[in-house]
Amino acid sequence: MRLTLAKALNAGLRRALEDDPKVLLMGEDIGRLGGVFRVTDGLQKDFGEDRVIDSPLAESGIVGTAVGLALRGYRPVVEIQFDGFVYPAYDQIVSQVAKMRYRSRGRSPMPMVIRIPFGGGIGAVEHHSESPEAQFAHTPGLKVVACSNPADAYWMIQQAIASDDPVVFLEPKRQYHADKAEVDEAATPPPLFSSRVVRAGSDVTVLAYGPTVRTALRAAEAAAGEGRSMEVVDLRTLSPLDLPPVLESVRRTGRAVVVHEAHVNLGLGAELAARITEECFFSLEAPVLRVGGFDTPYPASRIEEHFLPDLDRLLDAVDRSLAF
Amino acid sequence: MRLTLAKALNAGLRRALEDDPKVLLMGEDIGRLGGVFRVTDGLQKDFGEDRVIDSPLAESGIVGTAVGLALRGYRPVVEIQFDGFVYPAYDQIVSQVAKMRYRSRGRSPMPMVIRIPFGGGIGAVEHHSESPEAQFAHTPGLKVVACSNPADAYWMIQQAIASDDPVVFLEPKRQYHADKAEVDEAATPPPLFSSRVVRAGSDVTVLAYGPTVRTALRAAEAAAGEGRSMEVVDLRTLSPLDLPPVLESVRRTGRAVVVHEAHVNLGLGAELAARITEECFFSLEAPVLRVGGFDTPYPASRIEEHFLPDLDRLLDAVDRSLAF
Amino acid sequence: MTTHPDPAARTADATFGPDLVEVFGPSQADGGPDLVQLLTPEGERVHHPDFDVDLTPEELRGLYRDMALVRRLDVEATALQRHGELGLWAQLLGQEAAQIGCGRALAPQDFVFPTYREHGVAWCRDVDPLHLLGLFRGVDHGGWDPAAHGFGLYTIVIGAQTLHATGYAMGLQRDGVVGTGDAARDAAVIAHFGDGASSQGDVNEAFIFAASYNAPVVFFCQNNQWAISEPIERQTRIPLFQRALGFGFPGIRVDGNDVLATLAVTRAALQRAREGQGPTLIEAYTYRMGAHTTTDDPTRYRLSSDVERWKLKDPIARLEVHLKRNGLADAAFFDDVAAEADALGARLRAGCTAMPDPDPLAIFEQVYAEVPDELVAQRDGYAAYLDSFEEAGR
Amino acid sequence: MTTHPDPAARTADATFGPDLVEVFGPSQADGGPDLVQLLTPEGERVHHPDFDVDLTPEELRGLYRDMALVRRLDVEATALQRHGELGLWAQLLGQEAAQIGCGRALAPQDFVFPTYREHGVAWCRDVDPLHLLGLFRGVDHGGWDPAAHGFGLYTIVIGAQTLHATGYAMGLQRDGVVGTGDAARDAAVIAHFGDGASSQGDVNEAFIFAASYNAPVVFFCQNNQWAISEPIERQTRIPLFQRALGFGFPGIRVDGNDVLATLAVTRAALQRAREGQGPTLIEAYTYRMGAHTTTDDPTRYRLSSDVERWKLKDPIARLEVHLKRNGLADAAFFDDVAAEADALGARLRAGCTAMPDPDPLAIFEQVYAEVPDELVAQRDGYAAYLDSFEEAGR
Ligand SMILES: Cc1ncc(C[n+]2csc(CCOP(=O)(O)OP(=O)(O)O)c2C)c(N)n1
Ligand SMILES: Cc1ncc(C[n+]2csc(CCOP(=O)(O)OP(=O)(O)O)c2C)c(N)n1
Ligand SMILES: [Mg+2]
Ligand SMILES: [Mg+2]
Repeated sequence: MRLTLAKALNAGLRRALEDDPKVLLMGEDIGRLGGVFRVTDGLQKDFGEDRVIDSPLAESGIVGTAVGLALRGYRPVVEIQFDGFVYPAYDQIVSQVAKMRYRSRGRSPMPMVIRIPFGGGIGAVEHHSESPEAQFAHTPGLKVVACSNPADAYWMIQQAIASDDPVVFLEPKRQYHADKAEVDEAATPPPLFSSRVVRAGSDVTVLAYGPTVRTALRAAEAAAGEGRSMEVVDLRTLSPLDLPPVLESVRRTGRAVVVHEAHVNLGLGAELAARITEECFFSLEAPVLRVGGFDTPYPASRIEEHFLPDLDRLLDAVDRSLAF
Repeated sequence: MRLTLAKALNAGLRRALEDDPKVLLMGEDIGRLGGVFRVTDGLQKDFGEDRVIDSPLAESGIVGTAVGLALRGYRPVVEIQFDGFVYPAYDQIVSQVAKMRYRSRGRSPMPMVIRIPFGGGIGAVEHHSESPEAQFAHTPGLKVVACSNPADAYWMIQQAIASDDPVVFLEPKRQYHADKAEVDEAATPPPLFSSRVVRAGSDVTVLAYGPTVRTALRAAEAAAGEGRSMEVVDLRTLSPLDLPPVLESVRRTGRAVVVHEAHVNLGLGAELAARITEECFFSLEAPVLRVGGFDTPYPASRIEEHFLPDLDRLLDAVDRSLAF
Repeated sequence: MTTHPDPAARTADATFGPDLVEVFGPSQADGGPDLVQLLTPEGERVHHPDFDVDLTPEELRGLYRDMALVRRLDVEATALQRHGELGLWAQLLGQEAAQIGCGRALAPQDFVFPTYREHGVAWCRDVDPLHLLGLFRGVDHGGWDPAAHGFGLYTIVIGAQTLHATGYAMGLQRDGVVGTGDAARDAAVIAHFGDGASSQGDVNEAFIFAASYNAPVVFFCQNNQWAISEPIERQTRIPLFQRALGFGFPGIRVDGNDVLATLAVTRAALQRAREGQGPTLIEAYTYRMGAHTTTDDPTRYRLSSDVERWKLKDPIARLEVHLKRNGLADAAFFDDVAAEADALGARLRAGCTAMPDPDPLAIFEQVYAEVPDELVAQRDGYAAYLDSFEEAGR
Repeated sequence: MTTHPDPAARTADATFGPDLVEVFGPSQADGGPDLVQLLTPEGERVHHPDFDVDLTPEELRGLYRDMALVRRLDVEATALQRHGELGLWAQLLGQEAAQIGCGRALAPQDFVFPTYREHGVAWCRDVDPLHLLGLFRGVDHGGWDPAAHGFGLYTIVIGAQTLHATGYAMGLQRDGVVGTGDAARDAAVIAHFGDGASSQGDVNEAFIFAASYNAPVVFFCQNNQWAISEPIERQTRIPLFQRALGFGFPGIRVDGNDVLATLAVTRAALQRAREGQGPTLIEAYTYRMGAHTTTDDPTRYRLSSDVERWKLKDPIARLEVHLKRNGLADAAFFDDVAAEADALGARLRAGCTAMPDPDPLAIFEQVYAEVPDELVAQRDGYAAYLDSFEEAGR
């Protein structure tokens, strides 16, 4: 079936609800309305108010009660309406969700998925375009993944729900209703915590995830026209990182550029740069370069395209890397 | 005068309260009790309940009302009782405090200091030994500093209060009541957002801040005995970074090791490694190595010394760097 | 061996008092007996034992004009969004009386902390509506000067501003401008929030801090019955104004579609605050006639018959009837207001479409008071990068 | 030009009702008229119109024994801390009745979410006190199995557990074990928290969620008058149990130094919850006789005369008097309990000092169900590093 990313997530959630009666969805406006992005459209109607739960307007409350439900044996899938609204729940996420297994010596597992539509580029008002992934990836006990296309979305959401670890699940909101892609329900998906080379190349390795995968692929296309061969890796998993395919690629190309929407300072690119340099020190022809959101708050939407790393800024970095 | 770090902070806060009637202290138990670490001892008695404010037990409430007080022209200095309790206030800090100047186009400055006793090694129970600095350093609009000794503590707290930007002020709680040091009230302190070489050396540059400065100095002492010359930089400012002295040092030594208690993954060391590699690519003899808290939750205190980077683990990294 | 009490044992007469839903009524009860009302939906002036206002015909006309103009503002903005000139718009349709009644109760020295929907209050604080449009257009995060207007920036993270309001009110106390008896000096703060927001921790913490310090703040909740798609019952099972009870300060429910009652109640609550008597919670019982925002589709979750029912309580219509029936305004007045609204509409359309995009380098401005070198470098780097395109384009 | 209403104009008769502090009394009023009490400080059995318990002498002796033993546990732990065997200890001294009364009201299928001070409730849930010591010694974050005991891990971040409790209660609803009428099946949850915790957003959100879903959860607040150095007045100006009013569910104040009253009230509230009647807030009015924790110095912020006054209300003494005066227990019983306490003390001392430090590599265990390669590498690296010392040491 050909689906948009939002519809693919919807199908994946539906299948998870069907497969396991312990799976519950929770969040603001996810029931009757089907979520502000319609990702949960129709699910409350089909699975009832006890499994698709419209919550009071309080993110800490949502995540905190989800912790309790998980302790009772449920597998809550929480929707945070927009990235910027995850912070009221931050304490519950980093001090409770992330640590529950550890502190209980494994007796209290915390199988929870926290879905966050993330990233910018939709012309939204403040707090609707954030990229909070680094903060969660820095937190041991959490796993963090980002999908970039409908097929991955369909499988990854199911795999995240099936995971016995808490997973922060990032959805590139800008692509919810963008192009459809084929989703093969009979396929065997790759493991959740794996990265994937989505375009082979030989001159430079570009590491992307979520919304920037598409940017990277387009840049690679453009660069190919000018005789530069970019390999593109869709990281998919941000914590843990799946380094082997990354390192293998960088050892081959000798060059790496990381691209994400999050602020460059202490963004995922920092960790990737540090690790790649550590592991491939003698293979590197250039330092790992980073392209990302500037180290400023997210700006007003009329100039957000300047804030967001685009094809040109990525190619510029690729050029700088090649020129080293 | 010779003061402990806690007493130096107390003296610095006292002077700030004296110098500017708009300075207020807020927090849990900071008044009558003088704070659980006695950093604010005696200040409520001398400056009154209107300026040294015991608050209800709610961190978001404390920071959120401090925002309002700042909007009214006050300069609130907020105490978070322990690092692990800053997260309930996380939303107010990253979405409000950090962004207020930006979103108001400079009309609503946010001169606020958020004091956080941080780091481990005091044999405490859960949530009392965290190192949350990377999360704040990743947030544009905030500045983040860490003091490591009484004299710096005395001056840096006053400078942070005088700053028109919001400053997350990290205090190495393990050293509150450790050795006294001379604090010269007549001295001219270096600028707040500056790093400092605290021990000169030539073989490898060690970057430390807060509690690990002392570890680094001791390691340097030990290494000197074995003929290895370590240069130690006390970063002091974590956001912004003060890179020039760091880069100058690394260009000289060709090697850098970063040491902090925070988890290695996406800790400050990641950013430093990325930046140093970018700026000193051809001077580096080895990749920047990182020594830090492991990528696990903070463990039970009986084994915390294994979690915390100590002299041996630092020296081990120095050896690995030199062996590259 | 000792025996432990049987946990299943139960005392027949154990009672925790009556069911509070029976005592207070359900949250969504239509207004309820506690509703303060001074002007019925039919435009009839009624009296209330505790609250009243005594307004001149001119003042009444002024309130009508305010409401009519902000409704026009809202209609224009909605249209501008439909035409792609705004990224989004949060409509106030139906909430004009709540906002104008509240806004006109303010003294110049008071300070307002709005949500993202208080266009009517902004109006009363002389904030140019073009600034509101600018925000939703995406040219900035709010172009007005909060201090100059006594009106804070719009706050989108639900509830955060209620704490700011409480802190600001604590600042007023420290500045000695509460309870001095000098009407030109004593000041208070209004914190706006919605029915949905009442569930946020921050809002409840604001209640606690305000009560603890007896801060001069009025919590003004526009209960428009919906938090996007979630009805008020999801947030509370008893009327929302009763929430204040448990925090030890008064709560009151006013007909939010009645500009006179809202004015009377807000004025009194503000005065209480200015006099040093502490916080009050006002629940302005109203209805969101439009969608949550222009991206919302309320037909998915509510009945059009509900909307129809509320149309009969329209806040502007009832004042219009009152003015006409009592000969307080003539046709010329209504014509004037209509003309003024047309002029406003034209000004907004022209002003909005003419609004330039910000300079891309504005991204780097006002992040800090003292700008770090690293950020200067980022800015300069980007400026040079942009220049390189211009040069290439030549 | 239109005129706007004069903001300073004020209606003389505006009233927001009586001052709630006058209605409800101040927060710190000594117990107050609403206090449910069944056993006076003098050991006299009194009756209450709504709550009562009918216990056998054996059951009464059981409650005495529980309290005496947990007090001993507390004394031993405090001493062990002084001797450097524990990093910290949070004393329950004075709160024995609140905790035992509550703990003995629980059914096996109920679930408890404690703070860090519920040693008495842990006792009732058969959690080995050595596990509590282990936590404060720093060998782990809680060595018991929450599911096996129906007793969650201690929670230190204030208030967080009240949401977990509410969520767990929502799980009970989904499991169909609420309101079935089967006493062995219907279950409820208790959320513990302190007076200080009542100010946290999470606790208030828990009230909202519990009310909204009518979840079977009892919020059990031990108001011991202090949050470290901050008195109850800083958190609320009216009695804390009234907080529930505004959320639409019942609140009740019980004499937390009276084990019978606490048992009666908690039992009834749990039963309400099990039957599907929703949440209740219990304020157990008590006093923290000791320091906040062993690192605290209460002489800095409170009067010893207050402590002396509360000594007269000691929860154990009053039950002892009652038992003795009514011939419900003989000297042999008290001797037995004393001997049992001595044995407990000895066991705790021996057990605590014998507790080995964990394996350093435990740092890496149970971070994840599925351990990432990177973490395995960190672990292996550290293991090798440790081995290198051993080898060097050989
Ligand atoms: C913390 C947070 N969570 C979620 C949202 C998304 N959101 C925006 S408005 C809204 C509903 C608000 O309802 P209410 O408080 O009743 O105000 P109204 O919009 O009805 O005026 C939600 C959930 C947000 N802005 N902030
Ligand atoms: C979120 C958070 N903030 C601060 C603290 C530090 N702290 C520990 S106990 C305590 C006081 C708690 O008072 P109360 O709720 O009355 O419980 P009690 O200790 O009296 O039993 C504080 C402030 C904490 N543990 N968690
Ligand atoms: Mg609403
Ligand atoms: Mg207490």
